[in-house]
Amino acid sequence: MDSSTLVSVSDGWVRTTTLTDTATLDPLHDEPTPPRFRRRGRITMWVSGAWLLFIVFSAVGASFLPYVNHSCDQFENEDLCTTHVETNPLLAERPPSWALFSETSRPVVGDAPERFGLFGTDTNGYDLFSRTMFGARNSLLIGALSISFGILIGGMLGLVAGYMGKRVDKIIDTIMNILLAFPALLLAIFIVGFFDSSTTTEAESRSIVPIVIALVILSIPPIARLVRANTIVFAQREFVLAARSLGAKNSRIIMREILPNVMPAMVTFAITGMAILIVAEGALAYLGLSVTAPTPTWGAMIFGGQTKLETAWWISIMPSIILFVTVLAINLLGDALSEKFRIREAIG
Amino acid sequence: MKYFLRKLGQLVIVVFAVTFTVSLALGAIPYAEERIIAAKGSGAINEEEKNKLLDSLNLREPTLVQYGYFVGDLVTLDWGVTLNGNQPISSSISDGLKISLRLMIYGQLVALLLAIPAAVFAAYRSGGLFDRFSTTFSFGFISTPNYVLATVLGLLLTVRWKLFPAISTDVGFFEAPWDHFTNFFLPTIVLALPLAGTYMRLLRSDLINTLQSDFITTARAKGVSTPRILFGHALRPSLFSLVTAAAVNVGALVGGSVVVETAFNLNGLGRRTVLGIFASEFRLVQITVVVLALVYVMTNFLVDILYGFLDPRVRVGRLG
Amino acid sequence: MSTLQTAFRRRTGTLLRVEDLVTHFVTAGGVVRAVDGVTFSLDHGKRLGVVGESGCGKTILARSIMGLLPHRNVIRQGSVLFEGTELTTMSLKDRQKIWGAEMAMIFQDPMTSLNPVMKIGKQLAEPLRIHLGSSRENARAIVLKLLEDVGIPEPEKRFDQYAHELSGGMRQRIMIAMALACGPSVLFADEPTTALDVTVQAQILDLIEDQCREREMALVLVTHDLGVVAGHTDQIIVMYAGKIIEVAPTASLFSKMKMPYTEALFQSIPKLEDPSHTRLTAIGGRPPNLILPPEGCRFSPRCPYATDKCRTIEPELQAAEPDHLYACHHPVGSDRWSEVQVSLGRRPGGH
Amino acid sequence: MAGSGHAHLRDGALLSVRDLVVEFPVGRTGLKVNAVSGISFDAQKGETLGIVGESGCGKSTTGRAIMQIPRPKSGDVTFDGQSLTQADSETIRRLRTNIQMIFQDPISSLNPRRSVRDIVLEPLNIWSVGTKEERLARVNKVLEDVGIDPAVAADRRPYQFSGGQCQRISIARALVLQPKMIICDEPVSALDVSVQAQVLNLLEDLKRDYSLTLMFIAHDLAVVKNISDRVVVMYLGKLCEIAPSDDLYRAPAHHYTNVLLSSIPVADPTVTIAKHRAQGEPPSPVLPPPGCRFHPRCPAATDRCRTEEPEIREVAPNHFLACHHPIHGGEAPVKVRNT
Repeated sequence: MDSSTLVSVSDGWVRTTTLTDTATLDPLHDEPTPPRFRRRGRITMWVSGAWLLFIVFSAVGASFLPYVNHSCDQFENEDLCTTHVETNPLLAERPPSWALFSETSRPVVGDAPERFGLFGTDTNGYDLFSRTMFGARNSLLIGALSISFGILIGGMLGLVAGYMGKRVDKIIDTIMNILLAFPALLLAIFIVGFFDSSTTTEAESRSIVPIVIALVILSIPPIARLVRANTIVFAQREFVLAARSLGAKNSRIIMREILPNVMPAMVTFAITGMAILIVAEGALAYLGLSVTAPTPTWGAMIFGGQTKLETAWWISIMPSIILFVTVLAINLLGDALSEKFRIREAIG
Repeated sequence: MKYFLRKLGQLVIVVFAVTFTVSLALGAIPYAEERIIAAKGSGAINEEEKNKLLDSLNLREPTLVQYGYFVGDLVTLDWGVTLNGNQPISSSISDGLKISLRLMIYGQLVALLLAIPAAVFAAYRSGGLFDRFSTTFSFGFISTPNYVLATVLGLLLTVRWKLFPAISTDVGFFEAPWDHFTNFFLPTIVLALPLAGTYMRLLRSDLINTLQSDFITTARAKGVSTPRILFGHALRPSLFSLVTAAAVNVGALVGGSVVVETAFNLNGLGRRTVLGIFASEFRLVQITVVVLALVYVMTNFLVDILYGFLDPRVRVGRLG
Repeated sequence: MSTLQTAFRRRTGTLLRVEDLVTHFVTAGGVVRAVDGVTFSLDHGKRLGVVGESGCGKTILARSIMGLLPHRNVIRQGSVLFEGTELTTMSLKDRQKIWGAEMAMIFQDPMTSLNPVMKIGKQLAEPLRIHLGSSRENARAIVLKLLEDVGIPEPEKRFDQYAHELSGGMRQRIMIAMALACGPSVLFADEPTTALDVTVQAQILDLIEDQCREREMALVLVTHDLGVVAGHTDQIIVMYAGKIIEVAPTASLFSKMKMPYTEALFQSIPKLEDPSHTRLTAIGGRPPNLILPPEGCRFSPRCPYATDKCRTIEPELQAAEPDHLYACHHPVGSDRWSEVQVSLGRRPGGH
Repeated sequence: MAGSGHAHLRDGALLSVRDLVVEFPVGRTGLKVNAVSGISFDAQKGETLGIVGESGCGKSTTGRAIMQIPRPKSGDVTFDGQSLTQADSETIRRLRTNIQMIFQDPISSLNPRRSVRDIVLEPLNIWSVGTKEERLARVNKVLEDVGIDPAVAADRRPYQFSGGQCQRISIARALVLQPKMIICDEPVSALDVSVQAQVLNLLEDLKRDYSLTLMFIAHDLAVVKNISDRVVVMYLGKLCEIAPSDDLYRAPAHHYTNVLLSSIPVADPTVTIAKHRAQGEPPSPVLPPPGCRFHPRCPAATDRCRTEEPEIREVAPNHFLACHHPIHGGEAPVKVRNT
């Protein structure tokens, strides 16, 4: 065959660039994205990634990382040593050491410092920084577990509904509609309350299981819908038809032809979904319905400090900031990834 | 018309499924009877009263009969009274709904008023200074959980600067406009900002797509001015996702403003339900959930009709 | 330039003069040289065809002349004189006064070129209301007349319909009516029939031709189809990789084509006169990347007659006849051309 | 013209389609698209059968219905002596490998997330053909045959190729199971003319080398004529005319064929074609006209055409037609050289 076709494959073809006449045109503004914008996107991506790495690392290693689990060397008085487990009434409600504008609301006793640590201390004298990192453990774990199961179940439902269509699609869609009709947070509250084995109000140590189940159920309908919509788009592409004419079975087509194409949307959604679920867990905790002692989650910490806003603002505000920054980082990362996939899609 | 009937059919199925699940949920709750009796004040009532109470809940009937009674009570508005305090459940729900609806409407309005102009301008100059500025802010808003926002605003505006009352009370607009404003301002903002962020991003990306379509080039080639292209030609076909999101949020807001209601001590429907769950007021919770589901389903039904107005193609069922 | 005045103006002489027009796009992959120095002129009432394969810059040329390009990441140089007025430096506000009134454009896909959520009548009336300040009733009357002119049955009924309720041909007729509304002096038709069926294509081309004649309107017909330009233009521009490589009156282009590319394009089309299974003469390779166009003649990598000279020195446009220009070192009929023809076993001369 | 009847069917054909009917529901409106309404045709071994018609005439649907994607509403498809319409789904899965398809959109035909090698290897993996080495060797051979250098291209993804090259890769995928027949559904209409010629030439070469039978579906009459031995003209789900391609173009007997031929713009300004224009546009296949489906647009329609559906009959040797009032002594649309 003509060799020039092959030559042009190998020599310097920057991506596709069979510039169709209309491809580069778009009337009121410009796309493809200008280089400057994309570089900026990459920086946010790295910064967000680094922050998340730091949080995950601290959360996982909270019990032995020196900067989380303070060694007691810095204090002459052993009593002043605070870790996540020990209460220290001497250190109760101390503002962060940098907060020189904020006065301590409790009298200073003995050689206890007036201000303490990066984040200050809470009512029990726990170091808030340590608490926040221990809290990250539960918050992140709940978020990650819930979104994983959500993606697994919702993704499967969406793939099947989108590919099979017709009656299967109708049934799944109706179930999702019914799930959506229940007010989300109330549904979660109900489920958590339902699994609460204690008969009345005494909240004993509640495990993360009911919370994860509630959040999974919340996350299924949107994931299923997203995956379904994407599946329909790809199921109509001719390579699926080609696969069928080659004798591929439905399961093979779903797994090999459609799933890899739906994956980017799923990954992006999983990331932003995790942010939403971490926030939702916080809301549950805020209402007193999440994991209880010994280690709290971010939501519980924020709620716990609520009554102290006037005297010790940091108890609520410091974990709020960490939660905000983490959620922001997750969202930015998700957006950067979807942008990346979108560009690749446009090329493909 | 067919489209209308089909949507109506879906509505009926969903309402049936919701009421059915809700009516049965009571039977599935562990120790439901004990909890109810405890809530009523266990020691204070005798066996006879207990039995009467439990009989009135139809817990011992077969499933379908239970459902029948439940629907019957729902339809005849025979909702009973709360276990604690003997307030009629209907008045408790309508009081709560009044507050929640107010919050929802204010929140949605503020969110849309912020989001639409910002999205249009950002899409028009996408990649420009305003776009980047507003995108950054919308990400900030989206990433702020409402309990965090409530805490921070509460600290600054009510605790530090005392601009607003720390605890909101439900004051009617016509009774005391200024108090009404100060009481609802913070809760509205806390609800609206994260919504506005979401709406802005949705509308912006849809608008960017619309602005790339051929019919916009056609409009330009006709000599249509830029504002007219943006608002006259591009906005309406770009509203789909926004309308969908707003509809989903109606449901989420009426019941899901629990957090905001808790933070500002507003006795809305969401807060009443949460307190109801804690207090084992199962009847109240059941009926509230049905009412909320109805609100959600109805708004979605209306939005489906609105789609037909937004895009005439939906009416023939090409997109629906 | 009031449109009413133009309606009575004598339409002769040069309407449009494009000089050394350059349109580049700055993309993430590099600068795309979509239009790279194009010069031509168009007289009042004449019909010009612009032909080339996809990606040759023909659509962008048309939009660049009108000024209908994105305002960022575009490099546009050169000059476009329309009735003696420079368009490239004109403000957006002033251009909007010309768009639709003096220059109109129709597009390839009538399915997507009409606003899906706006009634046909309103879309058609828009240019009248903007440019002529017509009242609602007045505009409606003109629109109904226009719909009749472009051969749409039951105009009253169409007025309140939406685009999706009409067939493809009907929509393209609507687009044409919309373009004609204010009586422009030039119509840019960008692949107006590519998305249509062949029987409908014939109807639409007839319609465009009739309307141009009736309204003494100039036409720029952009297409990839040599057949379409052959029957419907006075003059043809052949574009390749952002450049004009041949310009000639329609008749002489087909009878005396000079460019090997034009020749190859012509020969690669299957023809109805030829018996079944006639071997087609394909052009090897594919159109060049406009970010890194080949050195010398841009067609040289695919040209059977190319020599080292072609690969290094870019040929200038030269005149075969006063109105027939081409840009080639070894045009059809040259010694090199005959030599290669013989070696390929074809009979030199004629097609 | 709504051509019914079997006068044109031949014995011993490789593919035989009888009374094929395909219908789709229109959304949930209860209406249906009469995409294909009882057509019959056949293809002999080694033949190239062209199917031509405007959009919505059911030509692509016919191709897919032969593959049983989706299964037709009624009618018989027999391939190589075996009925596809009566086979169970597992048998169809196996039989499908004898007939392969290539599609219009070269980009959409290839999974963007797989490499070229993977794409062409997939059919062999599905059917576990040979050892891994044998499969790879076969993939390389087929890629070479369609003009793609496996060493350079096999690890790349579809977006790195132009439309013409993607179409070659699609052809390679269709060929790798060594089918007896390939259904080409508008394989060149998305390509530029220069590339279109390359692909048409390639198909001719491969047909010879792989002893294939081709079914070539397209809307471009000149392209169909160039590649086909026998051409079927379809209109609104029915057959109009079937004839050897040179005969059909020399002497069209059906008014629709005549209109089609005279509508093609000819790349020669000195030629004027007598303007046989159809009135209006093809009606919707949801509510096809009664009688001959072309009658509302036909210049020669009579009352008979409005009520009675014409049967397929032979008007000249091997030239079949469904029309009450054929063009007598059929002539090609008059082309006049001006000078």
